[in-house]
Amino acid sequence: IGNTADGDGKKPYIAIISKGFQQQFWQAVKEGAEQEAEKRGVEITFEGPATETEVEAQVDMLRNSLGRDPDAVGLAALDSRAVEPLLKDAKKDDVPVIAFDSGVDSDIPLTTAATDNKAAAAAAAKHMAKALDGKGKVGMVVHSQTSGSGIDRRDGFTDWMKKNAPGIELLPVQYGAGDQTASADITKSIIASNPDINGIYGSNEGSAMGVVQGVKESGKDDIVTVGFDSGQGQINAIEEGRMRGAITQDPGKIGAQVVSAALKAIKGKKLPEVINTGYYWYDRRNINEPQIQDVLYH
Amino acid sequence: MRGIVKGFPGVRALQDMRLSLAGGEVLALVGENGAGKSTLMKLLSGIHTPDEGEFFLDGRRVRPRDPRHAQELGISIIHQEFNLMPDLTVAQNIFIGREPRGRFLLRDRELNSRAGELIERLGLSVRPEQTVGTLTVAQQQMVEIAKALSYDARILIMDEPTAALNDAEVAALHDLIRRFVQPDTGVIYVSHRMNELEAVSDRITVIRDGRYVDTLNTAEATMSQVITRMVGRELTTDVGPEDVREDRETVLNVTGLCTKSLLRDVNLRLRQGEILGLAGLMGAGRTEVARALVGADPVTSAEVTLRGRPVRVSNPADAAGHGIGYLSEDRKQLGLLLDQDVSSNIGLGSLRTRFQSFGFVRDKAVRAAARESVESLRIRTPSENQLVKHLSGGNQQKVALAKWLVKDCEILIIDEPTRGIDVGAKEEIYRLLNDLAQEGKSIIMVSSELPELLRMSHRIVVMSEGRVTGELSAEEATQEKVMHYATLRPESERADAA
Amino acid sequence: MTAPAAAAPQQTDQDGIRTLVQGKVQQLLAFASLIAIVVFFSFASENFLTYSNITSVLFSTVVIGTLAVGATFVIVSGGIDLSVGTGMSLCAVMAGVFIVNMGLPIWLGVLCTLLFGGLVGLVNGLNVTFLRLPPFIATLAMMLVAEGLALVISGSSPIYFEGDSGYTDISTGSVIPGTDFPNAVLILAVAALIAGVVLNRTLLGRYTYSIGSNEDATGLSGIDVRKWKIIVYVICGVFIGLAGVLISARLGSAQPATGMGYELQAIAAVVIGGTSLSGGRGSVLGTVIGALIISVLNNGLQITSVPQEWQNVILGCVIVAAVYADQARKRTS
Amino acid sequence: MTAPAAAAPQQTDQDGIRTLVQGKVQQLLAFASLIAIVVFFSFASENFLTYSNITSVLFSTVVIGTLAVGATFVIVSGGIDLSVGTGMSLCAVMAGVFIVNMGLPIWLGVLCTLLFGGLVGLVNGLNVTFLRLPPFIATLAMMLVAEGLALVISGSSPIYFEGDSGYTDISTGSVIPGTDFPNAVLILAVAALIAGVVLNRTLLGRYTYSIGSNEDATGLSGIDVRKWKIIVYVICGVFIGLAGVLISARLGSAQPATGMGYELQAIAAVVIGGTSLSGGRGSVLGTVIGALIISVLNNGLQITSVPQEWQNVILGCVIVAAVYADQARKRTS
Ligand SMILES: Nc1ncnc2c1ncn2[C@@H]1O[C@H](COP(=O)(O)OP(=O)(O)OP(=O)(O)O)[C@@H](O)[C@H]1O
Ligand SMILES: Nc1ncnc2c1ncn2[C@@H]1O[C@H](COP(=O)(O)OP(=O)(O)OP(=O)(O)O)[C@@H](O)[C@H]1O
Ligand SMILES: [Mg+2]
Ligand SMILES: [Mg+2]
Repeated sequence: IGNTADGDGKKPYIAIISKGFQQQFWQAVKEGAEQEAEKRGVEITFEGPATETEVEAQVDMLRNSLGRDPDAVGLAALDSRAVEPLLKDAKKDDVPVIAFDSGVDSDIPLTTAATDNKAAAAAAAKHMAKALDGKGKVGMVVHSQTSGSGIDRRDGFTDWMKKNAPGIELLPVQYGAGDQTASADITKSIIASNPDINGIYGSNEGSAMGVVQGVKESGKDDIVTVGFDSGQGQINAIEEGRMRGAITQDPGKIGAQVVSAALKAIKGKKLPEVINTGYYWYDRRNINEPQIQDVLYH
Repeated sequence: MRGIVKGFPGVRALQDMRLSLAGGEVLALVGENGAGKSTLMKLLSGIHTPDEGEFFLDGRRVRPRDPRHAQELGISIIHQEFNLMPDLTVAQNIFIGREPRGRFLLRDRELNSRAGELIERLGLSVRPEQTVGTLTVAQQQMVEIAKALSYDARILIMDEPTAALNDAEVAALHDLIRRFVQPDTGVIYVSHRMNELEAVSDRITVIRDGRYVDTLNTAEATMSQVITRMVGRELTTDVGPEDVREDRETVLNVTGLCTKSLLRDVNLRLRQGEILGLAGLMGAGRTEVARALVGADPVTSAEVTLRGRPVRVSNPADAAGHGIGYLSEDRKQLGLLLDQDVSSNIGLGSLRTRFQSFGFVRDKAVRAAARESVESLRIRTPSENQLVKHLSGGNQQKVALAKWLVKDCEILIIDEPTRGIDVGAKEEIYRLLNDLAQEGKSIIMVSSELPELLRMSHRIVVMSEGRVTGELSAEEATQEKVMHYATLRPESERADAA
Repeated sequence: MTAPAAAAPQQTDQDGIRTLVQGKVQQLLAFASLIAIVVFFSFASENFLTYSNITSVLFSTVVIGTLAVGATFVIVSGGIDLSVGTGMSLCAVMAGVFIVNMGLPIWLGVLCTLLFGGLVGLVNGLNVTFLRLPPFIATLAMMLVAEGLALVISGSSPIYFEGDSGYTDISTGSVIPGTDFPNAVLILAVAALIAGVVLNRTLLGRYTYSIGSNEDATGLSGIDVRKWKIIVYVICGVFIGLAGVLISARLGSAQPATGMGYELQAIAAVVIGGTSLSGGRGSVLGTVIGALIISVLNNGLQITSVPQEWQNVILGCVIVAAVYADQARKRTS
Repeated sequence: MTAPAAAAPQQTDQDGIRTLVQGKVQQLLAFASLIAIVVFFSFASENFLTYSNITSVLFSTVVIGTLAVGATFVIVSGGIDLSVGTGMSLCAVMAGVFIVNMGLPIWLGVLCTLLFGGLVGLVNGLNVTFLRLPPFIATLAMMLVAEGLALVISGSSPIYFEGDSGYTDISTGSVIPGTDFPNAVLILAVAALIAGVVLNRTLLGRYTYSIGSNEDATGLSGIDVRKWKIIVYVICGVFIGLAGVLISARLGSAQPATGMGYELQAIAAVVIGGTSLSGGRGSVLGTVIGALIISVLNNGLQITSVPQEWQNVILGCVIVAAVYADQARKRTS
């Protein structure tokens, strides 16, 4: 049944399950996928659970989308083990699976379009260290202590600092669930308990914006902030000098890659094992360069 | 009004009912429990709408749409079941809907002083800023009365206002009623206390099974005529206590019972097969004694022995374990599961002891027992599956009582057991209580109806202000003696009461 | 709120037969909302009424359904339990600790998890009865504590049930030969059946309704309200434990952070199923129907490819319509 | 639950003075839990009792506090409102639509947002009264609908209040010259004061308590219960709108996906503040204290660098202790 793609003139249909839906990042992935789909004449659906802790909800979504007889599936799994049985079902039905955002711990997906979050976080750490001349106190506001992206962006940051910047003291990690208000309040608590703090890192858009907000409200404008992701608020903050810079991935490209890889898979073409979608550091200096403008989303 | 018909699912509450109230008179409305009195009053006050029939006020046809409309028509009602907001104060309750206020804000000082005046005029023993939830049933009843009187109503409907009151308070209420009645106002007065009809009413309308039976002039009628019309047969009122020999075993002995709020050094002794009456005025502490005995309220000190063995009763479950049962005076809040059916209510207390096997409830047995009670107490209900909240007030009381009669208690403490129950059914209940005593069960009976206490008790203990002020045997007890002790002010440290 | 007849237990008897039939009809009518939704989606999408989608829907009901059945006891008794969601994660983590870390045999690990769930319920029950905390506060506190403990115990990362493929069979395996009908659904069915019988036919169930109807009156009838309330919370806790087992077996791992938000869905299922939050009324069957309504709606909206931002809007409206229709029918019948 | 004295409004009168003083002492004692926590953290960390940290605690109370004050009305009237969280996001988005997209002047945009919040409350009120839905269901549905609509209207991306730096001043600016004391805190203080007066001293407040205390009896006293209940939900809605303005002004943007979960925190603040979920009892002052307890705890635990996974565990335990102590004191006094 899996092959409605060719014969009967019906458009191929790709079901994409992401890790989230409401966040800017996932909206940008969705947009990239939709644009690519339009260009290539395929039909897609894009959905994801409300937060990155809702593993079971994602399993249900994957199950339901398999029920719609897709020609291919794009999946950013919250937990590889949890989707394993369903991936087997997909394989049985000859539905190709394209993984994205983070790898799926299984040999069923034909390829993975992802950013190396650890490396990206390390890059953020490098820029932070540079801004502080390799010494000072640095706080971290991370969006999740359990999700893959949260863990990678935390560990990538701390690992790099420990290895390369002995002069920098890392404060205990605080988690703000990616909520901007909560992250702002946490930032202010960190500043209050460490009045001599020099820099704060926010691990996704909500956390980064919260950090910027908290710093602003506490009036300590000399604290260096670096963040993750983009979004109008962050872009503004960088342009206004309230944020040193941030790492952005290229979500639009991820979305597009998922669709084109899926199409190739439907047509039976060979795919590389990993499609690296890259990450970019952007700050006040390079923000207006075309290749950066291309990857910023808002 | 005439031709009134009102039905509920499975029940025809009223059929071709009629009634007339002249200016300046007090019309008593009597009938058995479930006869339809309250339903009729609810129609008048706009809570229910009649299926058929019409009302006339001063010759004009009216139809009360809702309580507010009825108020506008000059109809004020005291419901049989309290309609009070327990979290609000007395003053707030009385003037609900008519709060004195300025442009934006309420004038609570004025509210309280107006309520204070009213309370003083009515001679109530409450303060305007007391929270109603902390009042006793009798006090709540007085608040209801105050609320109804505070409307400048032309027609005042009182549905069993005295069921929870003492003789003294009843007399005071009758006074109020007489003062209320003007040439252009009237009162409809529902009561099961036959002896007060003579004192307060001008005419008596009798209804039976939702139908109009007859109207008599109080001055010309005898009570037995009324009762015969009510129940449709002659009543024999011959039940009285059998003698209990002095040498019977003492089942329950209480010494030095004190509670934080009221009780001081209460001593009681209950013998096997005895009905012990507990008399006193409103707030004397009878209910507190009862609640303290079953552990419903904390006591500060007490020595309780059960058949000579000292026991500690720290909650009603303990009490039940010792075979002590307690019927509360407040059936709605503390006695019944209103949302559940008759049989669930009757079976509740004895599920564990009588109606289970291996943890499973034997529903057939429960229902059989419930049917038996429905029959013996003449509970008026379409079936034992009717929800209790759909029963008439008196029948609800019977259900509450039936729960304890079904449960085989050695000691039964019953607080106002016949509150709102009609004369006929009262006789049945007296008979049942007597039978229990004959079987050797012991009963403590709290009642505000002195005649009832005098008739039923082997011994009467009288309380005043939280102390026992006197004890009378059946032979020596008279209304006067009881009242003497009840009004005795124990040389109390008034200070610590304050 | 105004519907008397979803009331307490139904009886069978000559006299009671009319009431019984009425009761059944009304439950049937509550069921009707569910049927209407199912029929609608069957027309809307050919993929809806297929064997595999039906199993999908049932499977996705399992966790919420289990929690909701447990919460039914508490809610009928007039309480509430906000700790079912994070409590479930904590139990899942404990299952991981028992089976993976301590290496207990699966059956023993599961048993220990259920007992641990009971312990969570016991703490709730003690807080509600002896400390006399409002159930909302007591279980809110437990919700926070369980959320934290799940992270502490698991070290904030999932515990995988790798070697024990037998464990995942608890949810995803199938005892019905020749099918892939998930065991989890059968387990929920059996658990709900037992819960239904307990709530309807036993002393415990009767007291649960009584306490919910009028706690004071029940106490004055000589019933040890505290004891029974504690038992009710413990039962709910055991269901929390069961849900923890079922979800971790389904996912193949104990996810320490996944439970938050389930409590609201579970309570919603209970209330949609006709149980009154003020206690004294409700049924396990209603709860199961309520949970099914939620998961059928979720599934149907996803399968008919309604844009995700509209799904919640529609979900909200349909819930209003379904509950309203259910109540209106009850009022008129 | 058993404490009569958190009861309805207190009066001043010769006779009532004792009651009044008692009442105040008890409110003071509820306050005592808060003080105890503050004192503890002052010793635990020298950075706690600084001007800047105190302002940041107060600032972090604003949103939850505003929602909780609104929810107090609904809860005192015997209802519940689960839609305050996502409703707030929806209102924030609407503020963006009014001010950014439609270019209304700020004051008008804010006014429209408050009215829109009132509209959300109105729908809740109508569902509760005319459709006779249980408040839990009606507002749960609104929670879902608002969550969806916020995404739909905003196109799932934040709306930034770019040019209008005046808008963010609503929250982060300071009208007190020479300080940076945030306006948002003052706005909450004024709103809470007005709410307190309304609940204590006006007809509306009186009827709110009355309905929560005994809805039927209130109706039988000739009061139009439906009308007042609708007004109560509308008031709560206006506070939802205010919270939407305050949060979007603080963040400089309307975040469509941020509100879920706030409802539980708001209700928790109300209940910790001594308002009974069964209605009829409670106070705005209590709610504000409840909200402060939550945010002081959050801040204090963060500032003393308690590992985050333990923070919730401790938070849960402290809530139990605080509410228990509060109740025990009320019982004995
Ligand atoms: N809401 C209702 N639903 C069903 N039946 C009802 C309802 N209200 C009253 N009834 C029935 O109507 C009949 C008349 O009840 P009503 O309360 O008028 O009696 P009553 O004369 O006031 O009795 P009592 O002396 O016990 O107060 C009773 O049989 C009662 O069961
Ligand atoms: N929960 C309570 N809180 C405060 N005071 C109470 C409470 N219950 C009773 N009281 C007070 O205790 C006193 C004794 O009440 P109790 O009910 O024992 O009297 P009683 O003799 O049964 O009188 P009756 O029932 O006729 O009012 C009353 O003055 C009452 O105000
Ligand atoms: Mg009556
Ligand atoms: Mg009494």
